[in-house]
Amino acid sequence: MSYNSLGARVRVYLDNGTTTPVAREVLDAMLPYFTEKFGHPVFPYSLGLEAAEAVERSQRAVAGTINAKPEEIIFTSGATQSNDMAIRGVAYANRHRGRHIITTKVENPSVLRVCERLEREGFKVDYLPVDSEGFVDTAELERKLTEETILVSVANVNDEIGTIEPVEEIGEILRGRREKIYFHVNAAAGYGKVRIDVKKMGADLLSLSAHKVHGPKGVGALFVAEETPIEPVSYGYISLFKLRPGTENVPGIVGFGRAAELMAENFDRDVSCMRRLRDKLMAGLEEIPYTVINGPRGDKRSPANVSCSFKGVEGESMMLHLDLHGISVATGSACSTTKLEPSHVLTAIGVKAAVAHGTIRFTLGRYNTEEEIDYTLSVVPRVVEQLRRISPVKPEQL
Amino acid sequence: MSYNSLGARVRVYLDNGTTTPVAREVLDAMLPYFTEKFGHPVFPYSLGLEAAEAVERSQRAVAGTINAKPEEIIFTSGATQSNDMAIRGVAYANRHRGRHIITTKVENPSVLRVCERLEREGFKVDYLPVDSEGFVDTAELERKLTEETILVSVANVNDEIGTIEPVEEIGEILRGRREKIYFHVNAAAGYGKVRIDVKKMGADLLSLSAHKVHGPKGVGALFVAEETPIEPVSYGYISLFKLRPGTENVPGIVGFGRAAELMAENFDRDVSCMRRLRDKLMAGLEEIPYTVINGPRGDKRSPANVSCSFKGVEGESMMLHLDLHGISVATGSACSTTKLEPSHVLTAIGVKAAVAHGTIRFTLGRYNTEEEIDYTLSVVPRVVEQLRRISPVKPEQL
Amino acid sequence: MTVDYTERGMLKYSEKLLERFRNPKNIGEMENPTVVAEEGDPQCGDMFRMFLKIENDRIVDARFLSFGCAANIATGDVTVDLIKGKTVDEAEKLQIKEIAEALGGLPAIKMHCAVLSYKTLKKALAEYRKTRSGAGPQG
Amino acid sequence: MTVDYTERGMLKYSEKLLERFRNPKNIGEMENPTVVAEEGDPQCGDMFRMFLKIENDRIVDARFLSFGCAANIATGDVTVDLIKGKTVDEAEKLQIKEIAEALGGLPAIKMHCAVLSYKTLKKALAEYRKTRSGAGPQG
Ligand SMILES: Cc1ncc(COP(=O)(O)O)c(C=O)c1O
Ligand SMILES: Cc1ncc(COP(=O)(O)O)c(C=O)c1O
Repeated sequence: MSYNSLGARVRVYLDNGTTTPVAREVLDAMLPYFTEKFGHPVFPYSLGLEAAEAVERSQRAVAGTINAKPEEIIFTSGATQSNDMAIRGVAYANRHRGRHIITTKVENPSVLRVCERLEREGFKVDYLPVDSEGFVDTAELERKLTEETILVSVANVNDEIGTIEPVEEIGEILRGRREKIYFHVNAAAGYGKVRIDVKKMGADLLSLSAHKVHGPKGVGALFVAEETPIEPVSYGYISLFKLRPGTENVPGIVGFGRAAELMAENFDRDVSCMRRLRDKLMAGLEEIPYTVINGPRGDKRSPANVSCSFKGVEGESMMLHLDLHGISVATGSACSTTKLEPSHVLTAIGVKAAVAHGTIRFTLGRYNTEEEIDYTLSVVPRVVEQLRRISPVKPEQL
Repeated sequence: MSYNSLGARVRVYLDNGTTTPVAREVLDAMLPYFTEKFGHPVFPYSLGLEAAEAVERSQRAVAGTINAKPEEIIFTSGATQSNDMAIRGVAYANRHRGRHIITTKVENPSVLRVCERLEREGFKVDYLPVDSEGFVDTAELERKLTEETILVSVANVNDEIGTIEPVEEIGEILRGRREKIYFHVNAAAGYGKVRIDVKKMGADLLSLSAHKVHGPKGVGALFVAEETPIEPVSYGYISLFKLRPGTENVPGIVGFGRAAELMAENFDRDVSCMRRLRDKLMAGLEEIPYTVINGPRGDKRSPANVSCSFKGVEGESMMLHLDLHGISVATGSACSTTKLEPSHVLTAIGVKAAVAHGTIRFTLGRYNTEEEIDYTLSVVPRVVEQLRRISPVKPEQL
Repeated sequence: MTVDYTERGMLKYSEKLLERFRNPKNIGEMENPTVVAEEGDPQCGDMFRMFLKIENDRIVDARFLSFGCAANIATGDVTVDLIKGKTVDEAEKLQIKEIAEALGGLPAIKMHCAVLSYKTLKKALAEYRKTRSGAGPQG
Repeated sequence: MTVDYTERGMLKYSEKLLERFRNPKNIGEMENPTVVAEEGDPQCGDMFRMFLKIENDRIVDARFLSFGCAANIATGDVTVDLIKGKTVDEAEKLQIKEIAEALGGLPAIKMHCAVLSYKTLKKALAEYRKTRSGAGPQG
């Protein structure tokens, strides 16, 4: 709870897709590992073994939430590092078989930037189109597959517009091929929102991030199925599984483990609660004139995501005005980027640039309440109206 | 405090060179950033700005301890990542000018493994020899410099035997060259033990790790002097200074900042206290027959390091026996490695393999006390005697 | 959202700018302006409309509408403040950096907002000159 | 210290092994052993000396000395236990994996310790056979 700039003691955090507050239970689990159980997990004396056991407990906890084996979990500094390790690691290890990679136009920049890097290194990358709700075109995927294809990377949930992608179907398609094609799923936005089963998905690699599920920042995980050929992309001291060198962030990993357990324990309740709040928020926002919901509805949409374009309003101004009312949200406005281009995801689903600039993303977490949604719905229409009043752009013209 | 396996309530932690307990003040500084000030530092709403300001405060704090500018500090996941980013980053960015790198035989594996990687990629790396106390041969450095040399990497303090290397002299030599040769200093073991001034050293890059100075694990820093050409070695979302992508570990960074401040505030007291304990410990250990101190003495040795070889005794057994008495130390015994080779540092200073296997490293931190040293000195001789009694190897024969 | 912020702190606004954003003084339509000018494009995410009331070659009132970010609103507001009460000749001398300075500086990636409000002003003043010259000397 | 541990947990010993390490039962010199054998090399960081007292082809007592890690001490101790009271023929049948199993398993990188204690035993038994055959049948 903090005071907002209007002096009101309100804080409605609706940007859980960007990062989340650490759960009290998670912090409590972490605390001893800073000051008492502070050993280095590679050392076989008691303090070190205690730390190693804690890390292994977290491996088991995280593995349990995605139907993997504990040894298949490598802890990283976040999903960004997981994605880089997965995509470049598999690309390098399999380049002798082929240099073709397939991903989509709506991936997170942490995937796209790595793919662009690989293009500069001589790989060929195809970026699959999506439909107007953000669903990946699986028929196009089948057409693009060649003998040279070594890797497909798709997020199970789109972080901007909440589309739940047909990853199981994609896994099925890939399994049907004669040559092994590795399948990487970036599940940073989907973790805790949809059930994840690496076996059902046919995923060989899967990226997770703790700070999206009420765990700490600076910790992520990469699932690498046994026998997956993968090269390290960084080098140094102590290489765990020879892939991710450096002293492990033990308290962070313990926090991730606890966050994973809590996520699993509360999954059904959290998801149904988020879905209820999502639908309420979405319905309320749609009553504002000239407002468009981006992405699909119902079961095919992340229970945590509401993406909304308010025509005639600019997103950054909107975000900052909502902040003045104590409400934290994200914007897809280009005004916040160096490139000054609208979000690549909104562009991919066909939202016109002028509309995309007025996009706000509301994302829910475990701790949001109905009152917060009520409050938000009391504020947003006023802010939209206020900004439209000062705007030279008429919503009806967009 | 915990119970050791003998049931005694004693815990003497003398492995601060491996990792340290987080200082109470550091943990207190971090706590709000988990649950209240949990914003993402790239977002310009109040929660995000608050996080960004905290990160910048840490940048200033860390910069202040090494005479750098705040903008020259990049936070990483640890010194391992800092070393990889620095060495490969500068190597790749300057490969058009030359492909020759110089380092030493006694660097940390986090430097050596990166250099070996670069050798596989076509770079030529020279590993400078050291004398019997571990001092780098600067005359040999001068002889090895060529027109092709682009980078020199030397640790300011050796992490195994505590040798304080002549980095300022090396910086001076490099400054005297016509062509710019970049100078990287791995200061992970030297931070908080010797004064660091990147200007005086002539360092273009310098690596630090929080968990060696009572900060949290999973956070480090890389100093990169302005104008240093450097390429990223990892890719993804949100690239800070375009070098280190991924969500920043805000609480960890806050902790590092506070640890840096505490380190600076307590520097004189800590160093003189560690030096006193070091000398007391060293003197006491030397009274044990057939015991050799590795590395130099006095001002040229890290105040925190005592490296000792007990002839006729094997290090891992020694380490585990001391652990039973509640004393945590590290060993250079090969028995703890996959390679089954003695420490490369001990080999480089000419310690015979049979003696190297009996090496124990005691490393001090801010929180060690005189009583702990007294206790240690009451235990070690007994354990050495006990192990010598069961050993077929006679110390006098080594 | 997953826009590529290149650097943390890239969007750190000055207190002055935020104050202008929160409480712009000169925003809104104007009845019977002497000239109206528009610059920018909603496609690009920012647009200004500026209204000037000019009497005897002096800007007696000015207002603006903005579709844009916080920096956009604040630069528009301060630009209008800087020229109100000035003669057209004086207003023409306004420089982009004066706009940024009056806001206590602008983040590098937001300089284009100052440029846009400057261009809108220039367009309005040019428009005024054109109508004046068409109507012959006045006042 | 900066040895290259390849993996966390690589040195996790079983409770059985640690108990043997902490309280080995069979360690120490032996007065008047029938045979003594040595294997290993302090250069390589591990070495055994094994003493056997053999009466009527039966190992009535056995002890050992160890320069080595915890696994080394524990494998020596358990090897000696496994053959004590056995005949020489029975002792010869001992297998490396029995040693590891008796300790509740060994970390992969420590299997060489079981091999070393096995080799020391083999050497001692061979030595015994040699002296016996030299001295002619006895008992
Ligand atoms: C879909 C997706 N992938 C990757 C990331 C990056 O994760 P991290 O912040 O752990 O590096 C995010 C978070 O922004 C995300 O939403
Ligand atoms: C000299 C030296 N360099 C690098 C490292 C690695 O640092 P980190 O654990 O932060 O990756 C260490 C720590 O073991 C060290 O002592």
